[in-house]
Amino acid sequence: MISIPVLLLLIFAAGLLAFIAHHTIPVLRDAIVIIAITIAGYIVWQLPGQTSNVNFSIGMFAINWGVTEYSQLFGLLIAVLSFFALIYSSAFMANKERLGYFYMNFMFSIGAMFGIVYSQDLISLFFFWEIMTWSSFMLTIYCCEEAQSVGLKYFIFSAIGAYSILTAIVIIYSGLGSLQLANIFANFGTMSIAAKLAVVILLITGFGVKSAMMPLHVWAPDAYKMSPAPYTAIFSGALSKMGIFGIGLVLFKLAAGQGFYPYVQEILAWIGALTALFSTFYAIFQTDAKKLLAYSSIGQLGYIITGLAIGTPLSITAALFLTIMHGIFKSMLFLSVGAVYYRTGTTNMNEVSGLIRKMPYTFFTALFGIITVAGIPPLGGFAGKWMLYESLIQSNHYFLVIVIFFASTAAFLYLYRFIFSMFLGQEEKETENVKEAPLRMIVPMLILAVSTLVFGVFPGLLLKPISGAMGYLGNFQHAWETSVLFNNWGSEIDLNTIVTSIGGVFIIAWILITVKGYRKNRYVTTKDIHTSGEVPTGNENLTYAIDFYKPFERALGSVLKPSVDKLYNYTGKLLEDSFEHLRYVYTGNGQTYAMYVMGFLLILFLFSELIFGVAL
Amino acid sequence: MIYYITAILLILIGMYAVLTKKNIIKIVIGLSIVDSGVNLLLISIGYIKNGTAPIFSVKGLTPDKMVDPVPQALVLTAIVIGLGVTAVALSLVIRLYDHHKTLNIDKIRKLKW
Amino acid sequence: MDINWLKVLGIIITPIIAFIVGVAYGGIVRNITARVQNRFGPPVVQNFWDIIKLYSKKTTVSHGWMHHLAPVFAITASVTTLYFIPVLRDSKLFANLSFSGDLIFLLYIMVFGSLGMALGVGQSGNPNAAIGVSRGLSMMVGYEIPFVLALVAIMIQFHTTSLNDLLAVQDKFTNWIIFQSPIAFIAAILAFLGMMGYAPFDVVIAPAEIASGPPSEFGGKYLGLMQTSRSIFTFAKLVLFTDIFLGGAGDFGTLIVKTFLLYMIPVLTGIVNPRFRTEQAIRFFWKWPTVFGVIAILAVVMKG
Amino acid sequence: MNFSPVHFIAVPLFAAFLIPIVGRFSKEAVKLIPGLVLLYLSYVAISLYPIALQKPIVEIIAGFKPPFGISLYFGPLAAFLVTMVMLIGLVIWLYSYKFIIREPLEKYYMLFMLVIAGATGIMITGDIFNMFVFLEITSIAAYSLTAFLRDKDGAEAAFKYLLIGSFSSTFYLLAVMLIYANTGTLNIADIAAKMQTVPNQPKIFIMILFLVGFGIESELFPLNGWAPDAYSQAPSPIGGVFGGIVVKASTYAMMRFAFVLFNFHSMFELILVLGVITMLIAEMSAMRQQQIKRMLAFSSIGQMGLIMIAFGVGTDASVRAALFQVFNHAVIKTLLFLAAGYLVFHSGSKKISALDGLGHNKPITSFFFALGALAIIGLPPFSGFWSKLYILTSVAKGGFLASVVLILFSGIIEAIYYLRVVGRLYFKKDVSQDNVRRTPISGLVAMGILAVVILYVGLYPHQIIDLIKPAAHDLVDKAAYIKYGLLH
Repeated sequence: MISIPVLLLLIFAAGLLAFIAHHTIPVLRDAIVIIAITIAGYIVWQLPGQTSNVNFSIGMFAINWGVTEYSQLFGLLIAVLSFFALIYSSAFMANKERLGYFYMNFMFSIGAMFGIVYSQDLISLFFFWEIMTWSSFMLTIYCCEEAQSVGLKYFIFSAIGAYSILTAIVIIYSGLGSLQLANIFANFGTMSIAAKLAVVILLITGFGVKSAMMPLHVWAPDAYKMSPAPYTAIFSGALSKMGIFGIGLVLFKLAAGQGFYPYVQEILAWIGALTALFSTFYAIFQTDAKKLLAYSSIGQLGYIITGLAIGTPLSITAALFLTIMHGIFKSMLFLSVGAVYYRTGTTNMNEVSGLIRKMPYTFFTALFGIITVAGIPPLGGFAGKWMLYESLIQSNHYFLVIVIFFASTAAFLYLYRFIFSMFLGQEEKETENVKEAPLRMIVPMLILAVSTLVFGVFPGLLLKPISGAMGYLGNFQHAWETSVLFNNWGSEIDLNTIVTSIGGVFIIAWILITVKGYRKNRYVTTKDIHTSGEVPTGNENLTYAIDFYKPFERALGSVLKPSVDKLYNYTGKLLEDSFEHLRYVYTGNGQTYAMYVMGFLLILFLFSELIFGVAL
Repeated sequence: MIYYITAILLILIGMYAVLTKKNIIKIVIGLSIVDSGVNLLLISIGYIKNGTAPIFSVKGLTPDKMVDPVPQALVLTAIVIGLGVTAVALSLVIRLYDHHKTLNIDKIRKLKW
Repeated sequence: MDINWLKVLGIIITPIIAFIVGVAYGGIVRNITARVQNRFGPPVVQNFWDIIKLYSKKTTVSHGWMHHLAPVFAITASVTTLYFIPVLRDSKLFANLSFSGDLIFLLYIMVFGSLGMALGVGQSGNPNAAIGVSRGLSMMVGYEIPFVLALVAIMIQFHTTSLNDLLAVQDKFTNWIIFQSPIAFIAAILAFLGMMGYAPFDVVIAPAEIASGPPSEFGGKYLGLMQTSRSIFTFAKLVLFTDIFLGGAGDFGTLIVKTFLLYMIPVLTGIVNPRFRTEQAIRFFWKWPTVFGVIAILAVVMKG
Repeated sequence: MNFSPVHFIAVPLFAAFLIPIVGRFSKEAVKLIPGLVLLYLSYVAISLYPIALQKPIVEIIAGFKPPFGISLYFGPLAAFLVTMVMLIGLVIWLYSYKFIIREPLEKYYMLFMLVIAGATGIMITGDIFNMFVFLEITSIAAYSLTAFLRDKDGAEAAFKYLLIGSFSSTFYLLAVMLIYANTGTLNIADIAAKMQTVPNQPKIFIMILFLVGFGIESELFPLNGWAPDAYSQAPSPIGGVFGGIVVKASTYAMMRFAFVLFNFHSMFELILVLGVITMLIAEMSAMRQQQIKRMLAFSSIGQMGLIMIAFGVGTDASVRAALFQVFNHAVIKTLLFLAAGYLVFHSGSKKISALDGLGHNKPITSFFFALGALAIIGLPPFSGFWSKLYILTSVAKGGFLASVVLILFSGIIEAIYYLRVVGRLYFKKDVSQDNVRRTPISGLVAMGILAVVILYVGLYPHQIIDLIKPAAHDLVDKAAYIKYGLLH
């Protein structure tokens, strides 16, 4: 019973069943999806050893599903994140309306993602790609009326992406006559150089849309903001990785070895780096926590793209490691924002503050999240960042590493703002009665949080499957040990030592400071503070959250002024207006139409030599 | 030859009416004229000067003296159809006049773009 | 499990030495500042008494557990940073853990403390503290750029990311990196000014303006621990720069001389300068220091 | 039982005669007769299908063997299209059962029957003049149906349709005449056999006349001025009839002639270019339409452009793709028109802006509309995806990459305007006051059938492709057509 069709069937059937159950026996709804995803997780885990490829054909297309080490890496990520997100959503979404719709689309997009990673031919890949697109679209517009225009933007960009992919598929098909990945990878070199370049560019564009690569990212912040938190976790954590999945395949299975490969690498690496830099800048000035995280997501994906594009074993390891880590920490962060939203009803960072004492576990998750994002040891983000920098420096991308480092440092700004505005700062009256989120939300968050520590200390746990995936991608090898990382110049970092020393000092200092003069300390409220001699009254709002980084904004000057979003809107409007003029050919006058007909006939007669090669 | 020229002239006259006259009744008339022209053209194909009906039992009638009967059959059908179309057209004209109180085709263009 | 007792010893005494030297430097700096401003400063040991006094004070209020942990984060960062820097060259005792990490790790662990502190002061709810953090983080983005540019220039020049390897390169006076790549040094030292937080880059704490900013809600043992951490951290940074640019030091005498001279750069700059606004500071770092950094890298690349 | 393709023409024609008479006695019978006829014909079509697959059925009328008498050619292609027409017809009848409440009912159903008879006649006749007759039957019935609602706009649309339609029939008749003058026969297969001997000049002349004549009916730009008006003003189910039956019949005729009679390379290229232009202009025009049915009309034209592109490529694979799209478009566009019919009915206005929030009030109808929209955009797992994919691959294989890009570009436009409507249905505040009237069961069942077909074909596309393969072969293989058509 362990095979890919069973897996897909299970997920899609669970989606449908959940939809039906919602309208008949609502109790079963959550149980169905959670049981399904659990079984699916087991199946995914067992897949590599169990199955040979599944072959059948639809029409004239041969369909082939199979497991590779590369797809397994993503498959596991999807399964794990979905599992946690679904458990979380069983509490988060409780009592919301249209849950049948929600769970159905949720499951469909999970199933579609499995389909994408296990597809061994382009037709089924595209098929699932589209299902993923529309199911995620459905969830983007799920929440409210305002989400509609957001959804439309998402859909337009997805359509552009999907059609780029489709065009590439079609070019490949017309060139090679086969859409089996194995055949394509083997024979790609035989196509003409223009076709190859077109395919690579189109595919990267297509996959780039989903991974929010600039300048194709404009849909992401709003779409992430509008989708319900458990789904946002998947959206950013797993779904965006499908773009990475595709870009990886394109780069190493198609582009590698072609004459233009170095240029593609260089350009893509810079796109990734600039994506990281600018999205970080944008993230700094957001007021909505989810939008902030969305921009952060875009930035992190930028690192990953850069890592893939560099194409050295170490950089690919870094990229794939960051892929997994990003999946984990971004889900954590979105889930914790979701928990705040669940209790306070807002994700606006200017509206809530001082939640740390009300929601300590959520804070803890967010804290681990931001430390991981920042790449500060000892949590998991560090290993990825370290490998990325080392690989960039050692492959002579000096300025790239500066840009990346710049982005990464600037990331501290928004990360601090994120956690400060929501959890720290003044406790306010409005949030007085806020309680910690329910257990079913806390537990998934905490498990993910702890996992970042585990992967921070033992990155080898992840590097094992990653090196398998790299083997599939092109025989890339990079030495690693369970908790020791090496760079190409012979340096190494021993994460065990690092973590032991950090942990040791931390714990000793903690004990010292706690034991010293220990007694029952009186907790003072956040109003009871040193304010240069003035005693604040209870009504004064002392929160410093609005325009938190005004000085930084001033320092950046007009860098952020030009907006791609506006450009797109403008272009869109311009196009639509021109369409508007075009349709005036339909004047409404029957006689005019008749003249068109006669005119057309005359043209055909008069220019028949030109058109048909025969003069009349 | 004269038949061909006449027929083509009829078609052109009809087209001219359809394309330039603003009154929809005139347009319908134009359509009828085109129809007639086409029918005339059609029947001219089978026509043979001094020919007669292709009745094989008539003695001494050679095929080169026979008028091709097929175009005639076709024309009969075409005339009937043309009549039908004209009838529908005229009923529509009545309807249009009822609603718009005008027969000027330039004024009857509520549906556009 | 066999324990490397030498390492244990190093781990224990290094922070202590760093603490003593750091605090002493602090006292000396206060004196020098006073002299420049034409007054007598406090005794050199005053800082020790201050810290001891702070430790002995009772703390009865709590601002919450993140606030409680802030100094812990700070001290963890400074001590760990110290552990991963070879204090003396070719010394088994003071190499500590420097073989387990490299420059990039150091760059990151140095942030650890700031982040922890920022979180702690955030919980206190003091707006001045938050303003200070906002300024501090913004400025960090400013000075990290030239600093990293300089480091990258050096890393690619010597094909290593390891401090020990850099030390090994600077085996004699003429091989000091300050002479081998002076432009990188200029970029780094300008960034260093920002890192140390003396004027004109002291907008973060700006005592008269935002009541010392981030530390304003700390007192007693917390402030004591913070001061300790600050002293250790100052020393760690000085040693780091010495190791990178000035060939490290074979013995404590040399180390003291080199670090002290290095320390005087920001101190003396600070005494004679007014304060930059945050955006001015950031702009400053993104102007000349960054240009120097880029030139440094280009120089290395050109050289091949 | 021994069926004959003649039934497809004779039975609905007879029913059309019968209906006004029966109407004097019973309105219910008027409603039932078309359904019975269509059910019967569906049965006939399905039972004839396997026979036609083995060898085309050539039915001789009145005992004259081809090429002399009129013969019917019921090959795999005709079987495929006729079955499709019967399916669409049946669904539209089911829908009309409760939807058409305006008198005169018997006229509506009579005209409906005439359209069915005419369209199937076009598809199965083997005689070029006979085709003219069926073309005219279809057209006249279609003009009248356009004006069926007796309103101001209906008459206007019908008149435009008639005006342009007359051009179509005139050109067609002229072409028939020229063919007869040049080959002396009216049997298509016979003409095809003799066409090689005809010199190029008259051949091109004839071809241009055919192209323009059928181009008008197949909504090619710039010949399609009538289409948006007619679609939008006819009763909603008739929109489905136009999109699914009438237009498809003339497209069939155009393609049959293109492949069998001419086979000029440049003609296919011209069709391809016209297809691209048609598609682009139509989709762009649809973008900012105010009325939902007018938007659907432009979308229909755009889809026809797409079909023409695929035909224009002219390879076996592309013809398959085109036929697949013909089928899908017929099904999906009918569903859209049917759903739009009730949406307009419930909102009380033809405007798109009046549809706000209907998704909450009329969930099932709105769902069908949304499903149709997603399907026509070409999203998997709906049927539209596969045909679009086939078209794209075959067009690319033909070497027309620019067309691929343009198809996808217009696909994006299409997605935008459809989603705008769907968005309005679901994500605006409910403004309609219509809480009393429900969509009748028959309408829902009709739409449900189409929805099921869309999903089924989307999930099991190979089933329909198995039917399309012989159909496409039937269209492309000129020699076989001549051979069977002349009973050799």
